[in-house]
Order: sequence, then structure tokens, then C-alpha cells
Amino acid sequence: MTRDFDNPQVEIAWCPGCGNFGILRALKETLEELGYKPQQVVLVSGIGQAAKTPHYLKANVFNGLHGRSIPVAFAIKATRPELCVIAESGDGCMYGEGGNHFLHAIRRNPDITVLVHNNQVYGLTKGQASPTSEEGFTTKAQPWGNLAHPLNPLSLAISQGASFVARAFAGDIEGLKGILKRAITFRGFALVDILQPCVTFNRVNTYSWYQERVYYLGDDHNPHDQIAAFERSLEWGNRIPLGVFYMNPKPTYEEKIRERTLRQRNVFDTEVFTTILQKELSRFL
Amino acid sequence: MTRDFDNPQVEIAWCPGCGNFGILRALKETLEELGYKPQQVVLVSGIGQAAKTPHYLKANVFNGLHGRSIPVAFAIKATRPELCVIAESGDGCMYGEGGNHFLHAIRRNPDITVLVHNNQVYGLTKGQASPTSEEGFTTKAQPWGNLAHPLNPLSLAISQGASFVARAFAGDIEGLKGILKRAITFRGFALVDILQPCVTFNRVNTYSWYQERVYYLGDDHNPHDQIAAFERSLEWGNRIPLGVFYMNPKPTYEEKIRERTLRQRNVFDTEVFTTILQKELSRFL
Amino acid sequence: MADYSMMIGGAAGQGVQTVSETLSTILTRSGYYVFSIESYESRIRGGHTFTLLRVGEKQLLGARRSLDVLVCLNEETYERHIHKVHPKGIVFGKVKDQLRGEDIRVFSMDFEGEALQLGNKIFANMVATGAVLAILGIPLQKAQEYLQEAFGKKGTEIVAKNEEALKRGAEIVANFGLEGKYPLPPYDPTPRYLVSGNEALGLGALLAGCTFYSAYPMTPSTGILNFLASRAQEYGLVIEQAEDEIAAINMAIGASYAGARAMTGTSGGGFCLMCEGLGLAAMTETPIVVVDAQRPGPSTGLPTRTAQGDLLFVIHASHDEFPRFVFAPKDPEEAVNTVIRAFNLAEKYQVPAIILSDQYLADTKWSYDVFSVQERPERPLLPNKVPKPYKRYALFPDGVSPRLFPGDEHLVVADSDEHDEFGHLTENLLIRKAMQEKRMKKLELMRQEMRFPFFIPGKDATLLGWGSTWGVLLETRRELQKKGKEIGILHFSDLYPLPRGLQELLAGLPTPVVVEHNFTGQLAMLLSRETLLAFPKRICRYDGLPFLVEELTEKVEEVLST
Amino acid sequence: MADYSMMIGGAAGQGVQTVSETLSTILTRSGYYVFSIESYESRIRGGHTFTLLRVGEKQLLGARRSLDVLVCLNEETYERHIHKVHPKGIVFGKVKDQLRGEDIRVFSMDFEGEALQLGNKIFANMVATGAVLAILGIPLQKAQEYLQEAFGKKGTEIVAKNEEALKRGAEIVANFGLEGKYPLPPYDPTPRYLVSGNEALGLGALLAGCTFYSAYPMTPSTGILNFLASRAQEYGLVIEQAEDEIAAINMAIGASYAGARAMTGTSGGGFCLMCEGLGLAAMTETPIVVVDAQRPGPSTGLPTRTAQGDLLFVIHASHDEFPRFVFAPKDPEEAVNTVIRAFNLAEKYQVPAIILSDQYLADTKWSYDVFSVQERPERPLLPNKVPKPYKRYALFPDGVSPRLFPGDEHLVVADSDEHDEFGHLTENLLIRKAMQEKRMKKLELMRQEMRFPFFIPGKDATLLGWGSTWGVLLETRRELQKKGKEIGILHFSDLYPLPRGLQELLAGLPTPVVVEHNFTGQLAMLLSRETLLAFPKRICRYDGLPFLVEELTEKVEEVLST
Ligand SMILES: Cc1ncc(C[n+]2csc(CCOP(=O)(O)OP(=O)(O)O)c2C)c(N)n1
Ligand SMILES: Cc1ncc(C[n+]2csc(CCOP(=O)(O)OP(=O)(O)O)c2C)c(N)n1
Ligand code: SF4
Ligand code: SF4
Ligand SMILES: [Mg+2]
Ligand SMILES: [Mg+2]
Repeated sequence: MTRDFDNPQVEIAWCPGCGNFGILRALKETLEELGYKPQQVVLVSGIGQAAKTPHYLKANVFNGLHGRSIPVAFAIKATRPELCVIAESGDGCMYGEGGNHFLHAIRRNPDITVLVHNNQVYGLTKGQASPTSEEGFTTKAQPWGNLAHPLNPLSLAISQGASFVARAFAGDIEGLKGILKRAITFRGFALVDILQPCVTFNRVNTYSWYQERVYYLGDDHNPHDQIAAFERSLEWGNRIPLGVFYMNPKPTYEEKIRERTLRQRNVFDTEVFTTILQKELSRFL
Repeated sequence: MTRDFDNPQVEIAWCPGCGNFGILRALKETLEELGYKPQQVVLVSGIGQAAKTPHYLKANVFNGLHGRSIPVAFAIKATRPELCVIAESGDGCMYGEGGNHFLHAIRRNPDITVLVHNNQVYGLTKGQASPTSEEGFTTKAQPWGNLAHPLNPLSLAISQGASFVARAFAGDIEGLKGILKRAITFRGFALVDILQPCVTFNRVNTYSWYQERVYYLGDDHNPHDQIAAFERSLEWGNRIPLGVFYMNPKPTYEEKIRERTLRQRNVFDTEVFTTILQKELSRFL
Repeated sequence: MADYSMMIGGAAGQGVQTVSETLSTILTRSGYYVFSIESYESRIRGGHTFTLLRVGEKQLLGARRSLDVLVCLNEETYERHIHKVHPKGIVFGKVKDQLRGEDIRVFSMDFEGEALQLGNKIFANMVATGAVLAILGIPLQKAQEYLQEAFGKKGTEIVAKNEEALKRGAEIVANFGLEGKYPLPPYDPTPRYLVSGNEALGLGALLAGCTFYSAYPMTPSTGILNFLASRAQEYGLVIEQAEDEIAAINMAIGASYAGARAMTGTSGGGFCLMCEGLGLAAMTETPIVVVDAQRPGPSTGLPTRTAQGDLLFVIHASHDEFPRFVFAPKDPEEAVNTVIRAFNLAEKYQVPAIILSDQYLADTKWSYDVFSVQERPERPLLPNKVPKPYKRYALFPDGVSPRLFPGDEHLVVADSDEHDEFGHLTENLLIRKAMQEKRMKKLELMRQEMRFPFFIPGKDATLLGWGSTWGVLLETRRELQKKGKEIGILHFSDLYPLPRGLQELLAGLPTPVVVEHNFTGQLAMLLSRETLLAFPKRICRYDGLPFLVEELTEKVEEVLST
Repeated sequence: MADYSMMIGGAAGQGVQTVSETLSTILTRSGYYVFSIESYESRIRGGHTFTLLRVGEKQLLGARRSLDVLVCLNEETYERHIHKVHPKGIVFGKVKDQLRGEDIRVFSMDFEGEALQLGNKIFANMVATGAVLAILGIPLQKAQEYLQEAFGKKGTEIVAKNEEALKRGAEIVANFGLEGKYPLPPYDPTPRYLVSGNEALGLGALLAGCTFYSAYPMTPSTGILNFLASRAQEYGLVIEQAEDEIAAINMAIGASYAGARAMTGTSGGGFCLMCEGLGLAAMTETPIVVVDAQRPGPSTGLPTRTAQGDLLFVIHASHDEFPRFVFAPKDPEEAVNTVIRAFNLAEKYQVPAIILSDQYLADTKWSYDVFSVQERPERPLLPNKVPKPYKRYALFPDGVSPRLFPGDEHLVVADSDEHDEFGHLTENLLIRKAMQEKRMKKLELMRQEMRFPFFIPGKDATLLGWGSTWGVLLETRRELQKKGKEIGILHFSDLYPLPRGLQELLAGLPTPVVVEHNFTGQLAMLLSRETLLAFPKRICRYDGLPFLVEELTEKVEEVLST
């Protein structure tokens, strides 16, 4: 039983049976088991069903704009590198509206964890196709079936040399926890794309649909081999691999600026202020 | 000598020696040699030095917002599939501000050509790091050197199964033309990332820097093999491959909606209007 | 005269909207007028959701707070709304105490239990529907027709079960002796239309000849996307769900440049992201129509509630200055006409047109005897013969240049930078000056197209409003009339540019009271700037709910007494 | 009293800015006042670019059109500007005809030829610089010091060559007999500061304790990014070039939430993209400072020109309503102070603060005897002891709740949705109402922080302006004083919310004339709405160039005579 991260005050607004419950539980237990205190954790989200998650546990929360969790998380981490910063949102939020931030965050390699509740649908807005919806997926907004090819977030992240790339399944909480632990403790940008059944709007990718297909990458997979990781990331259909696809440890953004930021001065101190003012003004002489 | 696409009225505002001149020439000659008339071509661009290109030849032009050429080009093509639609802009425009559109356009597979003048720098705004700038690249905005890992546009496009992915070099006009021809005639989303020396702001990736490194993919490369294409796309350093990395022909967006759009009705005709009005109103009874 | 207010409440997922949808349709088809507003939360299951459904013999323009019938699909509904039931009202469903007050009659009905007996609790909503119909004394025949239509493709068994549920509901009501307790007059065979704002905005686009709609889903605008998507195959529309709102508006602009009539729709947060595109449409003089379906903010705010907080924002949105149209239709009927007009005017002046909707307009269903679509789509004729090379931005005296589409004889050049007459970018500041004047001078011509506000004089006071509040203003006026007050109304649907001549009109109004769904009174500010008059009396509601007739009536009385 | 106007013009890439930079610095260090404005195009090489450099014995607040010296690095400069040279003026460089009019003296000087003799045409700009210095009779000593500073790290040879070039320019001037033709009084040893608007905005941020700046490059705001980047290593600032403006503002908000003082800067098009983020800052009550460096639009418009077209946009930007501050500093000195003040006030009220700059303010260099930074960074004390669980949005009477940062004892919860006192999202509409009232009530307190406009009475008329036009208004006033007119000035740096008491002041002003760099007169509109007064007399410039003293003087005379 988790304790610290439970937040009984807030009523959970998800549909009964939603895959999000499993993710919430796994996340709470993971943080607890990793020994974090809620005070050390900041959960940053966008807007959507998944994006409500941070409210449902005890932690610092920044529930921002649809699509914009990553830049907020990046800046929090850059400002307070001692905090554990997790950006968490839905597939529409992270890969649709927020696609550009996702792409460029990989390049910066901040030490944040990005959890995507990938239900392959826009849940909160009642079931439109999301970037990861299957081709042909029909909805009220796409009665003719989704015309676009689904985005492959793992391939994308691996293609840009992201430092940690994994996939998990909300239906296997222990497996998910294992992956979350590795992602959160990994130093650098860590993506966990979590397959999450939406029992209300996604009648294609259901629990059983996933269950029939998912399997864990075995020891034969070398997560340090970018090509192999890429190849495995393309696997989607009758068999869907879970696990850590790729690891590419490298200096984080915060490490790169650490030395610099040590030079911060307290300008709220009058003396410091005056010194800097004098020095700076003299440069304009 | 090209003729039809020359536009002598407009003064070219690029720096002497800029790699853009080669791209402009190659594009004009390619269009001419492919037998297009300027009237059949729409050039869509964003903002930046590269984005000025459409003004320098004779064609239909939509020079829109920084980063937003692709959605405009997509819609023009969807509306007028008989036109040859080319989106053309700089690396900052296409991969920075416009990164999300780039990503999602691949998924839709419209039959447009995307030409990126990749000078690995923000030219028009005077030399900041762009998404493709090398790590450590120093500028006035990054005096400590670019901290981010450069984006690899080819790997990205290949990772999402883009239908046509190529790289060319502005310093080899004939080679560039060859690739442009294939890209423009290819049915589907076609990316050509064009290495373009910026003689003013990029003192790292100069003509000679590129010249020393570039080579063309040979016959041994199978552009239908996604893994092989991906592997080659990661090559960047002492040797930089040019050519068509990947081809993945599939139905285009316009093909998918063609049948539907044939059903368009002329509501400006009073009779048609009245018929539709009656029919629709009866649905609200 | 029969005029009943009913509320059906429950948790999201319990089928409140199905009850409302079914009842509204059946009642309209049975010859009565319906006015139904939807109240829901930003979640898919659970929470609290309700429909406020008014039915009567005359056209209804607003909802009332005081309830004749309260249908509780869950106990929370009872707790939250029991105090709104007026004396002699009827409450049934999941109720808490059987007796409440002296007159209110409370009946416990186990919809779900009854439904389970039919095999599935999903039929609970039809049990409730049947009960309501029985209370109103409506024969079940129309309802059966409707069930066939609505569930036919799910198979005869489903239809039959639903019918049974309906009957069961009616039976229980009969057993309680409530049948026909709120009787409606006999069936009136006039066909009657039942239309919501979102449907109307979509229908307007369809009738305007809009063939390209790009949008990113956002409550409360998504209904427009759904409507147009439902018609796309039939009429050959290109409907594209964009990756974000920036793409959505840029797509619409591209399509318009290429020759289509193009529209996009969103809510405030998405409109924020479209500001830059709005300026692009203005600079390239590419007509587009943008619907902003308002909801309370700032920021994500209350996604499923209503507001009128974006008026001044959309009038000034995007940097620097350019002309645009801003409309706020007063009801679904006007919404259809407004969209057609917006397209015509946007194209005539080659400017963007913005339509302000809101959650209240979007989701509310109105019924009409005559649903009059007077506007006709009109495209400015393409200029017959233009000199070569074609000057897309030729400096014509009225600021409107000949607009051609690419792909024909002439080359069409458009640029977001300042440009010369050909459309090529320029740094010539004399041309800049001429171009800014060209664009801005259209504003005066546009002003002449704008219609005067809807005006009913009234000696005791005048209610000023805009957009979706029109109906409730009218109902409030009637209410106050009963109390002997002569209240006038001045209601704006055409908001920017404002027509000339308002100063004279407004200066003479007895006691203007501005009524808005926002905090600061944005219409008042706009009118002050335009007329230099003060509007100190304001009724502002900003909790996300729409004005209801009695509440607004009370507020007006309050304001007038101070 | 010595007061000369000089123009150095050429193609981009010819070094106009180097000449201007060098001259401005040397002249300031030599004890004179400089005022220099930059005019350039959106390209890197070619086209036409110039600096308008005024030098004198007294502080200068604006540029003049009439030129004493015109330095032509290319012939185009001559053609474009020769008519601005006043009788008895001097023209030299690449000129077209040797004689022009009776008095203007035109001297052909081959800067590039001279430079080539020194080994590289790059030195042409120093030849020109030397020539100007000689005309002003400035000894070359300060210039040599400066060359050492500026080119020292490129090696002694480069310094020597530049020195030679300088001398060569002076020599040629001497040969023409022009040395000391426009003499300046003897060297005044007072140290004097030379500061541009962008430098000032950056310096202000540094002094305000801003440690996080995220931006996407955009003219004319990029100078702020460059300034702060140049100080980042020294002071430990986090400076991040974002992938787009949306990321930029969201990063700033994230940093502020986490405890930093954070700022972002952009121009109108980028501000469009930030609208949604602005609302996020408002809803989460996260203070940030946003600089909008205005340029002419709509859309991409004229990237390198000036405008004041965004005032009403930024006041209303983002959907629904929330309080914000809007400032427009009048000069670089005020800019430094404004940024500090903006941070203090943004934090005090937990709201976003917007600073309107423009290309004119951004790029123009002003000189000062005393550069007075009176504002001090002040952070509201973190509340000492707050009850647990911590209510980030506790409903305190003034609307300002105790703000803590994450990572300490308490959990900090922020939400873009409407939320309860803890920050958790809510659908409770009573709480919604209370929260909207909480946020909006800050506006009145904020109003009390706003400073009254700078006011000089004048019986003949009053010029009303805002932001960067302050200096030129003052200069124009002096000009008209010489002509016997008593012109007053009312200049606004604090624009939103407007302070109380304006109505009384404005109602009594003799002949108000509103002066703005936009088409419609946005300050006038804002004041009309606030005071219900009309401001029919307006001078609006919207071609992208700033007002120059003589031009504005003429315009004022013209307006007053009608
Ligand atoms: C700028 C903006 N556009 C659109 C929306 C509306 N919106 C809210 S949630 C959502 C999609 C949610 O999908 P996803 O991110 O996959 O989350 P899920 O609900 O499926 O968990 C959208 C489009 C918004 N809030 N803001
Ligand atoms: C919304 C917006 N942000 C920023 C800018 C400023 N801007 C103009 S061009 C440019 C970068 C150009 O770089 P790139 O796209 O690589 O083109 P290049 O000039 O290098 O060819 C930027 C940031 C803009 N015009 N609009
Ligand atoms: S709609 Fe789907 S994602 Fe949202 S709570 Fe329900 S089941 Fe979960
Ligand atoms: S700045 Fe660079 S990209 Fe731009 S024109 Fe000059 S050389 Fe070309
Ligand atoms: Mg989803
Ligand atoms: Mg570039």
C-alpha cells in the first residue's frame, strides 16, 4: 500500500475501468519505492484525461496548457535541478499540440521523465483521432476513418538519439513500475510511452487487444544499439514490444549549465546590487 | 539558360556567395526541364533568407509566416491537386518554429515537395544557432556554444516512414537538380534537405567543409529499405552522404480524398442552394 | 398557456444527453416548442450533468430556473436541484426523502432497476424519457418512430427494448396518477425545426459554400467539426483535423488562397494560437472565417461552460492594425445566416471575419416554425481581364484589389511581409504607407455593411446585450412587462466595426443596463469608446452559467432600484 | 550651441553600423552627447541602411531630419538623402555630382579605394569614421583607445591598420580644408553613458534579479537576448533559445513557478503565439515579464522598422479577462527602471507584466550624464508560516495569496483550469466565481501602483504620446517654443491599468493632439474609453520610420492650424 503519494481529497474524474488508474497506481508506488517524498517531486502536465493525473497524487503540480508540459518541465528542472521533474500527459497533448516541444526537448537532454498516456485517441474531447490512432480509426470527426499514418513516438525519439526510450502497458502494473523506475532514475531525457486503454472512446485498442499483442523485449535486445532499437521500435501489429528500447547516456542540460549557474548573485542584497550596477554602468561609458 | 522561371524584376537580397543562389538556379532549371509553366507551380515559404526564394523566380507565391509553410502548402494541394506545390524554407523555419507541422505532414502524405535550405544557422536574424547547428556552435545568443544536439531531419523523416527522403548540396547544382527532379515528380510527401553554406554567419559549415565531406549514396544503397536508410541517415561527420535515402510510395492525401471531393456542389447556383437547404433543414425536423 | 421547465440530471455516462435529445426531438415533432440547454463537466463519466428542458406552446427564447419537473438519474441531482422545484412541482427518480415541503411531490422511481429487468441498465434513460412523456400526456407513437430512427441500425431487439422501457416509464407514472399532470395542448402538425448553435454554424458553412474546414478539437467548438465531418462525404468537403490551431488557421488560409471558401473553429485558447494567422490573412488579404466559441478563462478555465469574455480580444487580436469583421449571432437561426454573410463579406473585402459563439449558443437547442435562411452565398466575380503582370494588390481607390486564384493565366503572389502591388516583398516605405492605407480604408466601407443593433424601445430602461443572450433578454423583458415595467432592448449581433449612428441612439436611451457574460463589461467599454457615453449599470455573470430568465429579471429589478 | 546631425549611409555589409558604433562611442567619450538611430532592412548584405547620428553639447532626445553632414558609403545614399542636407551642409563619400545647389559642399572621397591601399576594403568604414571625426575637430586619441579595445583581440596589425585608416580619413578631410568645420566645444571630462533600448532592457532584467530568459530570435527584440547571453556566464543566468515563442513563454512560466525571476522577449508575431501562455501565467498567478518589441505589421510586415501598433492588443491579449501590467518606457534609462519595477510589481500581484518596446527604442542609443537606476529589486517575502495543507490560492481579501515555491515543506499546486484554493481543478461554479473575483480585484490595487503620465503644461496645445516618442515630443516642444508656441506634453509610460484621475486632467487640457506610431490612434482610443473624452486631433505615422523633430514640428503646426 502506498501512503505518501495518496491524495484522497481529490475525486478522480476518469471513467471506471480506464487505463489511467493503473498508471496512477504504478506512478505512486514507484515514487514511494524510489524513496521520494512528495515535496521533491514536480508533476507537470498539459490538458486531457491523462493530464489530470498530477491532481490525483500528492506532489507539487503544474497542470499547464494543452501541449505545453515539456517546456514548463524543462524550465523547472533548469531552475531547480534538485527536484524530480516528470512531464505527464496524453498522446494528443505530447505528440499532437506539443509535438514540437517533444522533438526539441530530446535535443536539449534535460533530466526529466516524460510519461505519455497513449490511448491512441483524444479522450477528454470525446474521441477524435490522435496522432497515434490507427489508420482507418473512425470517429465523429473522422467518420471516413483516420487518413493519416500513426506517429511512432519511439522511432522518433530513437531517431534523434534520445537518451532513454521505453514503452510500457497500463495493463501490467508491475512491468510498468519496473520501467518507470528505470526511467525516473535515468539521468537525462527519458520517454515512457504507456499503452493505455480508453474504455470509452477507443474500441479498437482495448485491454484485450493490447494483451494479446504485447511482450517484453528480451535480453537479446541491446538497448545501446541505436539501429537495433530503431528496428524494434518499428514492430507494431500482431506483436508489440514493451520495455527499454534505447539508452544513450550523455551529459544533461543541467550538467552543462551547472558550473555557470553557480555564479548566480543575490541582487536583492543592496551591496551586491550596487556592485553589479556600478560594474555594468561602467561598461556603457 | 532558363527562361520561363526567371524573374528579373525583383532584386535578390542575399549576400554575394550565398548557397541560396545555387538552390535558386537549380530549382528554376529543374522546373523548366520538367516542363512546368510558372502558372502550374505554387511556391510556399515561411520567413528567413531561404524563405525569400519564391520571390526570385516566376511562379505563384505564398510567402507566409515563419514556420508555417507546410500547412499552407498542404491546404493548397488539397484544394487544387492539379498544381505543383512546393514548400521551401530554412532549417529554422521548417525544423524549429515549424517542427510540428513537418512531423505531422509526413503522416498525412500530401503530394508536396519540401525543400529545406539547411545552412545550420538562423541567417536572417543574424546568426543564432538553428535546430541543425552543431553542438558547440558559438553565436551572439550562444556565446558558450550551442548546448543542444543537432536535429537530424533525415532520420526523423525516415523514422516516420516518410514517402521520399533525400539530401542534396547547394554546391553541386547538377546533383541537386537530379534530386529535385526526383523529389518533385515523386507522388507523395518528398523532403529534400539541402546543405546550404551561409557565407556570413556560418563559419563552420562552409563550402569547403561540405565539399570535403559530401558523397553520393551508391547503387549499393537500397532506398526501399527503411533500416538501411535510417542507418545511412545517421552518418554525419567526416563523410556526409547525399542522394535519395528512402522511398516509401503509398497513397497520397489527395488520392484518399479524391473521390469524396468530386461530390462538391456549386451552392452559388440558386437551385443547388435551395435543394441543399431543403434537404438539410428537413434533417432538423 | 402551457410552458413547463424540466430538468434531467445525473452523472456523465448515465445518459442525460440521450434523454434530452430524445425528449427534445419527440416534443418538437409532437408540435411543441422546445428550448434545451446543456450543462456538463469536463469529464466523460461521473460528476454532474444536466439538461434544462423547457417545452411550451409558443416559441421559447430562454431557460427558466424554476422547475416543474425534476428527473433525478442519481441522488446528487436531487440534492443539488430540489430547491429549484417550484411549489406543486414533481420530482422523481433517485430521490432522498419522499416528502419535501408541502406541495412538491416526490416520487421514488428506480430507473436502473426497471431497466435491469429489461436486461440492461442502459435502458434506464428510456424509462425516464417515457415517464416524462407520460407526465406531459404525450402519446408514445412519435417516440416509437424516433426510436426506430435512432436505434434501427442497432437491430430490432434494441428498438423493442427501448420501446418497452419507454412504456414502462409511462406506466409507472400512470400508477402514480401523474399522467397528463402537465398537459400540453393537442398535437400541432406544423413541422418544427430543432437546431443547436453548433449545428447552425456548421450548416451555415455548408450553405455558404465552405468546402474546407480545418480545426483542432476544442470544446465548445467541436460540434462544428463533427457536423461538417458528418456532411463531408455527401458534399465533398475537405475536413482536416490539424495537429494544432496554428496549422488549422494556416491551412484555412492556404485553402482560401487556392480558391476555396475556408473556415476554422476553436475556443479562446486555440484562438490565442491563431492570432498570428489572423494577421497573415489580413496582410495577404486572404478571406477566412474563424469561429471562436467562447468559454470561461483565463487559460483552460472551465472548458464546458459559457462566457462572453473574448470580445475585445478578438477585435484587437494580432499585432498592429487591420480591418476585420466580428459577428456574434443571437441564436441558431441567425447563426446560419451570419456564417453565410461572414463568408460573403470576408470575400468582398478580402479580410478575416470572426464569429463569436459560446458554449450556451453552441449546445443549446432552439425550435422554430420557420427557420429562415435569407442570406445567399455570393462570390465577388473574378475580374474578367486584368493587365499582365497581374497586380494582386493593385492600389484601387476603395482598397479592394482584384483577387485571382493560382493555376490560371496569371501568377498570384502573396506575402506576409509588407509588399508592393504585385505582392513582392518591399522595403519601400512609401509603398508601405500606401499599402497600410489601402488596407485600413476598407474599414469604413465595412462599417457601412454592418447592421444596426436589434432595438425595442422601452421607457423604463434598456437592456444592452450581444450575441447569445438575445433570447433571455427578450424573455426577461416579457417577464418585467408582466410586472408593469416597460423595458427596451438593444442587442448587438454585428460588433465590429460598429455601424455609424449609435451615439445618437444610445444618448437617448432611458437607463441603459449592459448585460454580459463577463466580468468587466466589454460591450460597455466598446460602446464607451465609440460613443463617449458611460454605461455604469451593468449585470455581469462570469461563473460559467448562462442567465436564466428569473435570475436576470431579479438582477434587472435590483439594478433599476439602485 | 553645437548640435550637428549626421547621416552615414550605405549598403548592408558595408559597415555603416561599425561607423555609427565607433563614432557614437568616441564622441560620447570625448564628452559630447550623442543620439543615434539605426535604419536598416531585413537583409544581411546590400540594400540600404543608415545611421542618423546627432551630436551636441546638451542632452539630445530625438533625431533631426536636416543634415549637416552626409557620409555616403555608396551612391544610393547620396541619391536618397542629398535633399535632406541643409544649405551649408557637407556631403562626402561616393557622390554623384560635385556641386549641388549653391551652398551644399560635396566632396568625392573613395573610402574603399583608400582602404584597399591599406590592404583591405574592410577598412573603408574607418576611413569614413576618421573623416567625420576630423570635420568635428576631434583629436584621434580617444579613437585610438577605442580601436585597441574593439580590435585588440584581433591582433596589433588589425588595430594598426584601423588606426591608419582613421588617420587617412582625417587627412583627406584636412586636405579638403574641412577640418573642424563643425567644431565641438572643448573636451568635457564628465563620464557619459551611451545606452540603447535593448541593452537597457537586458540590463534591467539583470539588475532585477532575472535569472531565466527564454526567447526565440525576433527582430527587434533579439538585442535583449544577445545582451543577456553576453552576461550569462558572468552572472550565472539561464538563457535558453526556445524552439518557438510558445515554448519561450511556457519556459519562463515554469522557471517562475520554480522560483526564478523569468522573462521572455519577442516582437508582435511572436507575442501572438504567446497569448495563450499569457493567460496561463494569469490563471496560475505566476509572475512573468514579457517584452514586446513592436514593429510594423500586420503579420511579418516590416521586420526592421518601428511602430506602436500593439497597445490595445497586449491590453486585451488572451481570452477572457485577467489583470496585467503594461508599461512602455520612454527611453533607455527609464527602460532599466521599468524592467525592475515590472518584476517587482508582477511578483507583488502575481500577474504578468508586459513591456512595450519598439524598434526605435530598441536600437537607438542615448547618452546620459547621469544614468539613474532608482528602482531596486524587491521580492515579496515568502510567507513565514502557512497552515498545512498549503492553499496556493487562499482567498485573501486583496486577492493576493501567499506564494511558495516547490521543493520546500509545502506542496505547490498550480492549474490552468479553474481551481480551488489548493490549486486543484474544480467544477464548482461558486468557487469559480470567487476565484475570478479574487483575480480581478487585484486590478484596482494595481491601478494604484501606476504612475501619472509625465506632464508639462502648455497653453497652446498638449501633445499626448506614449513610450518611445517621449524624447521627440520634448524636442518638438522646444522647437515650437522657439516659434513662440507654448506646447504642453502629456506622456504615458504606465499604460495599463491607467491611473485614476486622468479624466480631470485631460478634460482641462488645451487642444490635445495625440501622437502615435500607428494608424488608428490607440492611446486616443484607450483614453476615450477611460475618460469619455474625444481626441479628434491625431498625428499618426505608420510607415515604419520614427518621427523626426522637424517633421513632427511641421505636423503639429499643421494640425493646430486646422
Ligand atoms: C490549445 C488547446 N487546444 C485544444 C484543447 C482541447 N483539448 C483538451 S484535451 C484535448 C485532447 C486530449 O487528448 P490527449 O492529450 O490524448 O489526452 P486524453 O484525454 O486522451 O488522455 C484537447 C484537444 C485545449 N485545451 N487547448
Ligand atoms: C513568429 C516569428 N518568430 C520569429 C521570427 C523571426 N525570424 C525571422 S527569420 C528567422 C530565422 C531564420 O532562420 P532559417 O529559417 O534557418 O532561415 P535562414 O535565414 O537561415 O535562411 C527568425 C527567427 C518571425 N519572423 N516570426
Ligand atoms: S474517456 Fe477514455 S481516457 Fe478518458 S477517462 Fe474515460 S476511459 Fe479514460
Ligand atoms: S546571411 Fe547567410 S543565408 Fe542569408 S543571404 Fe547571407 S549568406 Fe545567405
Ligand atoms: Mg489520448
Ligand atoms: Mg537557416
